[in-house]
Amino acid sequence: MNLAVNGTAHELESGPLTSLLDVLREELGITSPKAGCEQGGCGACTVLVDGEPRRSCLLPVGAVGEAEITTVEGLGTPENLAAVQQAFTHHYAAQCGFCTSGLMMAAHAYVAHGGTADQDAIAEALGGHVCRCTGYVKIIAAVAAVARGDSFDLATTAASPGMTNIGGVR
Amino acid sequence: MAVHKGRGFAAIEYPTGMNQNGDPSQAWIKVKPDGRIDVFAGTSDIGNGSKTIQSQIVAETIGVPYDWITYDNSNTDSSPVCTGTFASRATFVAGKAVEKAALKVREKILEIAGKELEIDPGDLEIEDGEVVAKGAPQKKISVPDVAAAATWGHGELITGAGAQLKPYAAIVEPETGRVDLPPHSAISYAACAAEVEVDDETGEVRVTRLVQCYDVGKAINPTLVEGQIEGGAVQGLGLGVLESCYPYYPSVDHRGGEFGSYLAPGMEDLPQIDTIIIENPSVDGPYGAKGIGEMANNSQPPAIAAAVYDAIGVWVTELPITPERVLRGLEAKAEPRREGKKVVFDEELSVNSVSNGSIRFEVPA
Amino acid sequence: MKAVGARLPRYDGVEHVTGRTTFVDDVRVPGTLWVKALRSPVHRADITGLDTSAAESMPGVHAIVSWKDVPLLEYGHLAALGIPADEPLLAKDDVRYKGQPIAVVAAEDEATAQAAVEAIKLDLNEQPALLDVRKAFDSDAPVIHQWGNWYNHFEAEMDRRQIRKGDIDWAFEHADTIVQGVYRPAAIEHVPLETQVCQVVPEANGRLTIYSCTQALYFSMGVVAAHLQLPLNRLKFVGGTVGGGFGGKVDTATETMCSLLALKSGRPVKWRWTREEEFLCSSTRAPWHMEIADAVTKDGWILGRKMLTLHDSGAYARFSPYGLTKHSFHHTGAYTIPNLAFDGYAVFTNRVPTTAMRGFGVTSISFATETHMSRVADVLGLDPYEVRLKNANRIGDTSPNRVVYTDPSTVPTIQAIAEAMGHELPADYRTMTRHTREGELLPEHLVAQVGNPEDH
Amino acid sequence: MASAPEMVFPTSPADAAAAFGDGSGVTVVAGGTIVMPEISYGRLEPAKAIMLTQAGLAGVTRDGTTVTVGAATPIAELVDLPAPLGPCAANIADREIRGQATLGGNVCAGAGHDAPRGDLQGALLAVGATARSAGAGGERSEPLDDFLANRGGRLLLDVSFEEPAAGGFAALDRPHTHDYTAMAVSAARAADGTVRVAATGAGTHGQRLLSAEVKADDLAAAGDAALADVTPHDDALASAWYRSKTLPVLVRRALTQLKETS
Repeated sequence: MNLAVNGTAHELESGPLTSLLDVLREELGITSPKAGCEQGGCGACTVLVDGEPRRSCLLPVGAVGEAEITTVEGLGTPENLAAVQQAFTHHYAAQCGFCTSGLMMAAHAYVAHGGTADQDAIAEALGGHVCRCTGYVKIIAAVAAVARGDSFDLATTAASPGMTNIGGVR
Repeated sequence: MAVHKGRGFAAIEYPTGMNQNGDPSQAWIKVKPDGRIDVFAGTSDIGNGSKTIQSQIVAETIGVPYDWITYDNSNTDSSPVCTGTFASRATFVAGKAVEKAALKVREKILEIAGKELEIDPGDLEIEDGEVVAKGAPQKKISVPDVAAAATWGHGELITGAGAQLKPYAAIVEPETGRVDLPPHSAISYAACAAEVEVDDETGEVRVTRLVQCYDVGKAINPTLVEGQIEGGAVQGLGLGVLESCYPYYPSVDHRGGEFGSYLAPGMEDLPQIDTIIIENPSVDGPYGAKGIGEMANNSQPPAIAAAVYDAIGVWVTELPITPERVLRGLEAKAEPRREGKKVVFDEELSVNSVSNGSIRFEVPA
Repeated sequence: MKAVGARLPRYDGVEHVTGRTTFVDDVRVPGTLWVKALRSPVHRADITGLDTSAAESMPGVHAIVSWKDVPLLEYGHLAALGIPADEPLLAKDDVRYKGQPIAVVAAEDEATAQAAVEAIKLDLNEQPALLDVRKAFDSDAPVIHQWGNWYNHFEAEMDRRQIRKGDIDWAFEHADTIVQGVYRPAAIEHVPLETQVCQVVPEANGRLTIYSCTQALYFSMGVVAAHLQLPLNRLKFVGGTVGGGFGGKVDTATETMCSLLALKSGRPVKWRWTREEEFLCSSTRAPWHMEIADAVTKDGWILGRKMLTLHDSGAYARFSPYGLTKHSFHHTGAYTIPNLAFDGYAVFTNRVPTTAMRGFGVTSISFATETHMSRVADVLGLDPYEVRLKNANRIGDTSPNRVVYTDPSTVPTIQAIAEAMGHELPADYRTMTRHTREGELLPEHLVAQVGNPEDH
Repeated sequence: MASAPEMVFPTSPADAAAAFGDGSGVTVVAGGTIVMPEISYGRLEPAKAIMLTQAGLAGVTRDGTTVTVGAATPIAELVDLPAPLGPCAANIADREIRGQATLGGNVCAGAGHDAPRGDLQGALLAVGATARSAGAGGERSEPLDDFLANRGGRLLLDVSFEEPAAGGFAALDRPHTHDYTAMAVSAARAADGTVRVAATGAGTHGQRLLSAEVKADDLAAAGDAALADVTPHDDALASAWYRSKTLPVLVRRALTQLKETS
């Protein structure tokens, strides 16, 4: 069996009922997708299958066929971050970082498919992803910023909407 | 069908550092020959951002750019003791240890720079990676040059260690709870208003808005403070209306073993969140900071409970405020028992109703 | 440029967004064995037989560890705070919660490890479980713990955490109204996206390298060293990068068992809990049962508070006595109440032991006291902001432990929310400060409790 | 360790049916969303697995007013169908899962781990769908109620139904990650005026609410009557008590939509 990941073809030893997640992490050593639940419930393992976000823990590798797999490793490099990676940095959308890969892949696909900066639309598209750290506010802000086509200053981070500092008082 | 809107309010406090203290953190710092700074601390970064915050504290304290700092918390061979990342202590206690270590490094840099510039170290300051004579800015030497001089010229290692420990506050009178020392480092404060919508036919509660105010002492990194507050708000929402390990507590039946049967909040639950920051500096936190990581999920549940009451006139005092509890409350329309000056709610939940009498909650009238 | 106060990017931000942050599960060590646990299938039982021989002889099984293999079976994680040990690392004579580990297996792969777990012969004599903290004190309740059904090793061997301040009888006598209520927040899961995970590598020099997701490297190292009876220089904890914790990873849930398996097998071992194990077997935030009676005046002063707390600790003590103590210290919330009588019990039940979670010990009391505060205001027909501002703690007031508050911000935080919500406050409430009480804010019943901020 | 399973990749419905045989010892894999966690958790070790990805069983086709949906059609392709099917499909899990999970998996789903599964069953019952399946005795078409009652040993090939004249869908809604729906009610009026009402989450699988159908013109009466048709249960999401309290509400809401869309 063969598998194309981030533009590279791999000959696989794993059987066809092995989850794509297991193949990526354990056989190919591509560790950005995380085994958050292996039940399809959290989205930490989401990768792109021909550009569509899919839970790699739910996908038997035998069902992938000729489709091209994209993981975070295929998005951008530290020197040349993709827009979604820049946005997650500038908007502080990653705290512990464990859900981040899956969310970025879903966000990347959302914007590539013409998704808008509308909060409800983002939540509808990405709503199956669990993040326990951020409360989602800054994730939504990051995705909206990519959808708007913002450019990002990576030397600093953005304030959340609805934030006021009234300094020391009484 | 009717959807009822309600507002509720709560105000809370929370201590920083382990209760009764006695929880040390230590740090040590060394300077490379080109002036770059290596920080070693044992504080786990669980997403809270302690690598970032402690690096900022070191950069500020020594007077060098943030990107000169490397921060290593990766193992117990190189890192000294940190009791851990809990008790809202990673900024407050561990950050203080790092600050103390950085002060020693700063002192050593000034000492070497003083020798190089032939100026009393007390007349020097460090700004943005340069040691400058106070009032004579043309007299200066860069921190990299100081580090090189220390290494190759003076045969010295610029290093510093620091530790923070508040002594253990013993309970000296167990009958009354009296302690011999303050059992906390600083106390942080917060308040929260919640707005909800309650469907009186299904009992579903939707939290539509949370307005919160936190006294953080000093926001060492305002963006990270926001991250704690927003993350906490959504966990508080989970506590308030969604999450339970035992849906039929105290029964252990029907525990959810997967996402989908354990209800963690998702993006579609997100209410509008407005946050107000107050900075009343603490006495002993680094740069006046207080710890607010934990308290960030404490104010929402009572604010939501009050908002539900405001909406439908029912007090739900068992969490989470599930649709079932709302419907049962609407059905019962329970009034408190009034007897003399007593107003007694929730009698059916009390030990006085459930225990066979071995434990009672006696209230003098 | 100033570093403190600046919106600088995360130190590890680029690692996170490039997927290159190395979590424990991302560490790759050749020759690693997989670990699985035999866990109790019931809530409470006596163990009458444990036979691992068939499982040990299965091909691909390299080591099985049960209670016999642990040098120090019971170690109290908070022994330093005077909380004695009560929980065996692996169950010995009995099991007290469903999911309690009894034996752990290291094998060539996950499926073999699971098959070996299923081949362990376990004989149980099931016993009635205690699940309701309110029934733990009853004479007909099953006794489920060696210390009885509640923790009895507080200072002076007291069986409860007790706070007494002022004159509680005076307060209830002089109250216009007494408001009573019961508050019961639920057990919840921490739900870090990274489940409990550990990799242990036995090194050639006799040391163990322990890749850990602990929130507390030195704390967990101390726990492992104690159970294994080894000096700290035999252990190297590698970690510090954790995929979410929220308190649950203060537990040293996997490191000790993996270390024993690595020592016994001589091979690297790895244990990653499934999400199902995380949900069903990992420790939780505790459920609490709290009863409050407040003695109040018709104009909204809280003269006194009587309170009973039953902290559902689960099957073993772990950090629960600590959490209950912290809870008791904060049972007046952000207010000054001069007359107090608090009794709290850390009660054992046959559920998964509870542990620290964000807001440990105080999340419960904040819910109870603040919901109660809203109720008090409602019963009295007063404004909930004004009642709070009136009773708010101020500089110089004293806590339940008689510690003087030096920098409380209750007043400004409440005022800020009132303003943001457009909640109209009377002029004297709008201009109140957190400073030392005087005038109308220092009624007779609060005079005696005022302390000197300079003392602290 | 179990030996590697025999894998079959049929390329036509007939191949799939042949490979399935009488279904004994066969694990059918389409979207994988139900099967894969069981395999990953070691609870299912298939001896023989049939992968339906290339079996020609995916797609929505229309013949006049008759709609046929292949068993391997992703649920995402159903969300634009008229009510109750479209809204029901849109309410399942989240967008990624809907792209992966299939109609066949959903219709054939057994009870979940303490949460209901098979949301589409209710909507399909309401539109009077026919199930075409293969298995022992060959291919057969039957009303979905009959298929659901006796689906062991059958490979669902497709479902077909007449487009309803009007439809309604109402569900209990507590949004959270990875949404299972505690209970939902679908209602549809056929072209000939027949009203069907069905529920999921009120029993072990989707079921018609015949007593409610009889009283469909009287919303309140229909809602209350529905209780006679179900035996609600406790699970991790909701108690039997709560389901009994809210089933009439959902029936009323679904029938209200039916009226409004007529």
